[in-house]
Amino acid sequence: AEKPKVGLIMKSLSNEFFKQMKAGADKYAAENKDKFDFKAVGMKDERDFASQVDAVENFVTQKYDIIVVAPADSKAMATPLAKAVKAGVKVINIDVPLDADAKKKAGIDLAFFGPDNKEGAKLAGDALAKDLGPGAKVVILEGNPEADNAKERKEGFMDSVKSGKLELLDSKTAHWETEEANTVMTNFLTKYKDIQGVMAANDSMALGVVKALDAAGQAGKIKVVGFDNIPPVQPLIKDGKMLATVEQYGAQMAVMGIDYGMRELAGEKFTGWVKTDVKLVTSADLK
Amino acid sequence: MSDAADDDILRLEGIGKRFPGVVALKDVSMRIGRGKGHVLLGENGAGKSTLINLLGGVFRPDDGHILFDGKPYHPASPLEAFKAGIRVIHQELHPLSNLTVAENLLFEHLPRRYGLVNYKAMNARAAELLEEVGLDVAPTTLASRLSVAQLQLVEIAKALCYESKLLVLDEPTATLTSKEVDRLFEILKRLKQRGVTTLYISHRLEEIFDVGDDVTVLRDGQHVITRPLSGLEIPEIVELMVGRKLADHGIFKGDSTVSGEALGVSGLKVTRNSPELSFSVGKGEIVGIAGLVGSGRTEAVRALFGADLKAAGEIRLNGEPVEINSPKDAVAAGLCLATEDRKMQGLMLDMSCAQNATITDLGKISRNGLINRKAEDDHSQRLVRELRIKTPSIHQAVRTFSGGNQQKVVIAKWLFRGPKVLIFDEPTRGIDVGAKAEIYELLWKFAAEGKGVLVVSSDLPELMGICHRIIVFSDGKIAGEIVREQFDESRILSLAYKEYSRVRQH
Amino acid sequence: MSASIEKQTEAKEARFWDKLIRISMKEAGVAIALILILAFFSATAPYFATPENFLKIFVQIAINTVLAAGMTFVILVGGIDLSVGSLLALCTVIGATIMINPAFSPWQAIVLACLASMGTGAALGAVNGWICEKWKLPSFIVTLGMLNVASGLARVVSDNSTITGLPQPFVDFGNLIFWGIFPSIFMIAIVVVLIGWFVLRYTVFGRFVFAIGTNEEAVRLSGHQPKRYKIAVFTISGLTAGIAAMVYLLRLNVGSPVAGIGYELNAIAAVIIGGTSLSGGKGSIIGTLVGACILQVLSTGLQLLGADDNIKPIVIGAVIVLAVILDSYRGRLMRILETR
Amino acid sequence: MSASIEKQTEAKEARFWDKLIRISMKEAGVAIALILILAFFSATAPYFATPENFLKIFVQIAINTVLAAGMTFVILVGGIDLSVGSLLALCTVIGATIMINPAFSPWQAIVLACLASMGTGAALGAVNGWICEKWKLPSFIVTLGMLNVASGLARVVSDNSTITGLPQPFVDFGNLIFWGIFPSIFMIAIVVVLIGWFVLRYTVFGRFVFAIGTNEEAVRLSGHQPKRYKIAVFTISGLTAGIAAMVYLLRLNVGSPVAGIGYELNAIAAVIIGGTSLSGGKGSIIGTLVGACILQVLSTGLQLLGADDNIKPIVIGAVIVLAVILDSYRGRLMRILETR
Ligand SMILES: Nc1ncnc2c1ncn2[C@@H]1O[C@H](COP(=O)(O)OP(=O)(O)OP(=O)(O)O)[C@@H](O)[C@H]1O
Ligand SMILES: Nc1ncnc2c1ncn2[C@@H]1O[C@H](COP(=O)(O)OP(=O)(O)OP(=O)(O)O)[C@@H](O)[C@H]1O
Ligand SMILES: [Mg+2]
Ligand SMILES: [Mg+2]
Repeated sequence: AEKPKVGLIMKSLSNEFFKQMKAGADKYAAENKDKFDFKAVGMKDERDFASQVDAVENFVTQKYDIIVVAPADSKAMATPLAKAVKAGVKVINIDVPLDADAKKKAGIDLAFFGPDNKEGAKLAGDALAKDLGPGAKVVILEGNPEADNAKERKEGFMDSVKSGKLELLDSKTAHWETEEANTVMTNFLTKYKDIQGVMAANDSMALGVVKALDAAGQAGKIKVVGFDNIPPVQPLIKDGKMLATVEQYGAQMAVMGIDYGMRELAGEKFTGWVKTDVKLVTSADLK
Repeated sequence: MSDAADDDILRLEGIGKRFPGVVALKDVSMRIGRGKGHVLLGENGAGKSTLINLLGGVFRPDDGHILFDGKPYHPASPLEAFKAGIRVIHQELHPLSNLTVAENLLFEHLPRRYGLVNYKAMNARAAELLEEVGLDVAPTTLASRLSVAQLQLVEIAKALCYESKLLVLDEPTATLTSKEVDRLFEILKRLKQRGVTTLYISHRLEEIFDVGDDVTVLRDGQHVITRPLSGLEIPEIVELMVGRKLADHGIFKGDSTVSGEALGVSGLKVTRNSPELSFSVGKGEIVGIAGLVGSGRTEAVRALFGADLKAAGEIRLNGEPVEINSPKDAVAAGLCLATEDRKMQGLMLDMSCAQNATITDLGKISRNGLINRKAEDDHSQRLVRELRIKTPSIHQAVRTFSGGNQQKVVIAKWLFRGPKVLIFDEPTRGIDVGAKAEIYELLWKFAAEGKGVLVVSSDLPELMGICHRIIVFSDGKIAGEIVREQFDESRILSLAYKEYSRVRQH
Repeated sequence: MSASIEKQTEAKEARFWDKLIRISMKEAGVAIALILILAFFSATAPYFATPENFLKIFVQIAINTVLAAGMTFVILVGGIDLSVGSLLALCTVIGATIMINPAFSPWQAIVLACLASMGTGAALGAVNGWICEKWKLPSFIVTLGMLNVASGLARVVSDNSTITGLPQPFVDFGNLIFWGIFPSIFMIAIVVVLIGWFVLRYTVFGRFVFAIGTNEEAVRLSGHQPKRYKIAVFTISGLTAGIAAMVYLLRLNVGSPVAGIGYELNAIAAVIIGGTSLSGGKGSIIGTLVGACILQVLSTGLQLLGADDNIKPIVIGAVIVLAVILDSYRGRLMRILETR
Repeated sequence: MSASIEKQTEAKEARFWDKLIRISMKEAGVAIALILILAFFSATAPYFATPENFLKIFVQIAINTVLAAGMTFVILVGGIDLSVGSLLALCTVIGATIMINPAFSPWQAIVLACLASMGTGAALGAVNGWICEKWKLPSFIVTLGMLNVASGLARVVSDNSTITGLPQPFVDFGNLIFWGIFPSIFMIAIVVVLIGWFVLRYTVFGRFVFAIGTNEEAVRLSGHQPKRYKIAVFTISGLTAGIAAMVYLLRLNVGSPVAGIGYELNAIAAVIIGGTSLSGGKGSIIGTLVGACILQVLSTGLQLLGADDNIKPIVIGAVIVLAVILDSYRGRLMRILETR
């Protein structure tokens, strides 16, 4: 029989997290060349889920057996993935869970293999709360306001604010971008003279935040937490310019997705949420 | 009172119009008799076109009021002018170049059925109109393929297709040759019989007697006189226009000695299949090119200048062969070309007079790539003075200049460059008598300096007045050459028709 | 005698071919580039030359085609409309919000949503046109303003969330396939293109669009008001954005405030690749359709070929430019054909 | 007698004011809109009218100003350059890659990186111009192609990762502040603008830029080669993209393949708000600077005011349009002043 074909659909490849995911998946595929064929695709703009739908359709056209997908939109991707399922493709949902309602409406019941973004954000938020103590004043930099993981991360941060009795000064989006985060943070610094901590919903924004603090001579004094653990933030954490970030093991997630896909192909069936790890990364971890 | 209203179709009272930096019209009062052919004259910039634009609803007057057909008339748009019964053929052409000739002709009211264009009716009607003005192109030709003169004919045909009470023609004959002019006058006569009043503007003073009953002269935006044409002579009219006596410009002053060849052209082919053209211009010689509309004169000089790619041909300057593949080569070699279409090809309308005049040789007014404003101003000041360009300031945008003054700016820019051979395509198009005389003087001056001058013109009397020699084009070929001693209008015309009649015979 | 008849027929045939070539070149000269691209992928990309694949390309092409059809009008009068992408987003969320409103029956909801979506698009398009004309402003900046405004409105209306749960008849219609290969949304796009083509070619309004793009002043001097037509043209562009929003909902079954990001550039690219001149007055909507096809076929073909994600934009960028380069030779070819 | 002298002085003074108003209106008429916006935020937004805030706005403005300065040249000749954003991205990753190369000493690396970044920008800009001119293609589509190509190249060069760890002297220079209020990168931007202004106003090259934008054919028939100047203009735009990339690195200390997304529209908006005409031939680079200020002041001011994220784009879009509407009245005012 022919080898099964596995397709991995990610969001934007210029997002470090997906870059790591792709690297891990590619490596795994190379090691298992005899077991399956593999192809990974990313989008140009992670908000453009229409092109993710294109990618799903193209994999179906090419008669792929397994599609592992990190949905760009939890609701919108349900219908096209349901079509793929109906076409006989095994669909594995990783990274961001499809919306439960949408799944039900589309008539599919897919398991989800991925991290809990809210929990991860809370890890980072709690670390900040612990470092600063109750009553500390913090700001949040959100991701794209419509993105599911951005919403979850914000919720996680908000939980920490509540449980750690922090005072939230402001929360604004910087659309996951370094330059915009830099601008937004700079303006926060103008507006609020006593910021003690910053929670950034991803590390690209954290980079912009740290630079803004650097320019204001506040780096290290105002504590910053991020998310994703991309390589460029590691030296910042080591230097104490950032307090912590969150690792969500993108590479592992993809490999796991592929594995579970192969198992479904072999006849197994999964449901529910198979949680993958999230871990707080601090300077202690980087030594 | 009611009598007067009956006699006059149009009355202007105290009309004034100002533009930034210029008073175009000041307290102009005049009347136009019903059913008359009325001629409006004036130097370049006298305000004729402005007056007409007020009538046509393009601008609104600042002061005064207008009575048309006994009723107050204040058109806010061209549409209102049409509705009142006034049609205008503007001096500047406004072709819809991506549309067909038929669509251009009938654009004011496209034949339609349920909002759809009735192409059949449109093309049929257009064919009639074209026939009427004697323009031999298919109604479905794209307007972009027509020459300026052909577009002018389209413009005339356009005005004919609707009934009007007052037809205004702003220099309709500037680019036409006698064949088309005769045709136009016939049409005007017919309209007159139908009771249409015409207001006619021209700088070709010989022709106004054929179309006019009355004449009005404007000078510097002010009304000078309105009177019947009969009994007036050209010199008198000229004096009224310019406000002083003018030396007779008809006297040939090309007494320079012609020696050697300034420009030589042999075997010039515009396209691969077009006939070969060979001719030469001597040093100190003015050579005219005559021909009918569309006879290929413009094409030939453009190809010669490198403005369009030529298919073949050798060009010599002062006996030396030169390679010309672009205007840059031509200018570098010492040629210049004042194009037929000054607006689109000659001028940067939104830039100042000074900037236009100096564009041909920025090296002269700059050092190390930096522009020396003072040198620029001095040079252009001098050119404005020499050519008597009428402008409040050399920093005025040439868009606001009258047609004649724009033409002078085109000449100024080539004068600034100082070429060895000058080619002028319709140099006096739209230029008033005074300025014409000045331009002729300039041409003769160039010749006297030993330069070669090549003049393309549709105005045959003009060519006969200024040239040493005339080359006649017919259907893209050189039909013949005539030297000054043998100049004769009918002979030149028969040469110009030569190739066309031969085509007919076949 | 017979020889001369033969010659005549020959000449007629030659003329017929000339004419055919000329017309097809004029209406869709860039089709040559499309054919080359199709041939290339058919030969190299697995699964490319299959009916299922074409069906998918037809689906994928619909939204951009509808947007680009409206954009053709705007570009023909010498304008540009940068707001269509975010108008689409706004219309999807408005349409979807209405459709999921339980107060209406499914059919009521669908009709209302269509009307609201197209109405919103047309109204905001008219606002674009009106502002441009009222103050004589460049459409680039006015529609750039509208881009921001509409995208903000879309976020406000949807409260930043994706709206799902469209009525079943609507979803079913979106899944409909005619004659086994033409999806319903493609049919909508084709109808829009055909109407656009008809309007541009046969109606008085169409003549005005070309005339204004060629020489607005001349139109004014002919006693017309270019203003009205220009406002109408922006309204059309807004209307097609509304229609495209419906197509989007039919295809993806979700309304989203981030739908349509960057679609304006895609639509403009389709129009220009299709041979319409940015300075107005010249072009054809059939060309636009071909342009949209080129863009989508390229992207799908490259993915089927398994091109690297990083390389893809490089190839797409290069091919866009190559297509218009190729198209520039068509102009020369036509000139040669005509001077023969 | 004395009355007449008085009158004369009065007239002179009046003329002086007229002239002053006219010149300032011509060079940067939209400054009125900027002043209104500044006044509004100073009155309403906390901390807006503080030196620190202006210092920050100066930082935030620099990148767009540099890009828009180059864009002004392109738009003045009647073109457009959509590729500047992704050229910036490409140049940041190339520059950053060179800077973190341990084979060079920090200073060597910095110099090399600057040269490479500006060289790459200029070279690809020249390619843009050359393609446009060689085949007479609209710059819109050529630079759209380049947008894709450069963004792909940026991904390939950086292997999709953010590059950090720039040499310390470089980072320090980026943090430098002159006279307590002007950040180094703002100074760079101002120098670029001043050079641009000087070139446009005082050099033969500048004269050609305006002349070509006004009537290219007339320039050609005057014996020049507009082609060369147009290629040069695109090269300048590419060069400023390279400089802007350096400014980006100085400001953020990271090179990224996703830097600069959408910057082209921002730069074009600054140019047009600044009063430069999209059809070429008219405009001023000082206006562009004011345009860039308007855009950034708006965005910062709104944040300080605490505006909602969803409302912000709506206000920004509306104010952009209002600014150009206001500017259109300047034209009328000038005409009135001049007909007096
Ligand atoms: N749109 C305008 N803006 C500014 N000034 C203008 C404008 N139109 C005309 N003028 C000025 O008004 C004056 C009258 O110009 P007009 O065109 O009426 O002259 P004309 O008599 O038709 O001359 P010509 O015989 O050369 O066509 C000129 O000084 C001209 O520069
Ligand atoms: N762009 C064009 N495309 C096709 N044919 C053209 C084009 N321009 C001119 N022609 C045709 O070429 C012929 C020669 O035109 P040209 O302008 O050289 O004539 P001309 O003798 O200068 O007459 P005119 O008095 O009209 O200037 C005309 O029949 C004209 O219709
Ligand atoms: Mg006139
Ligand atoms: Mg001619």
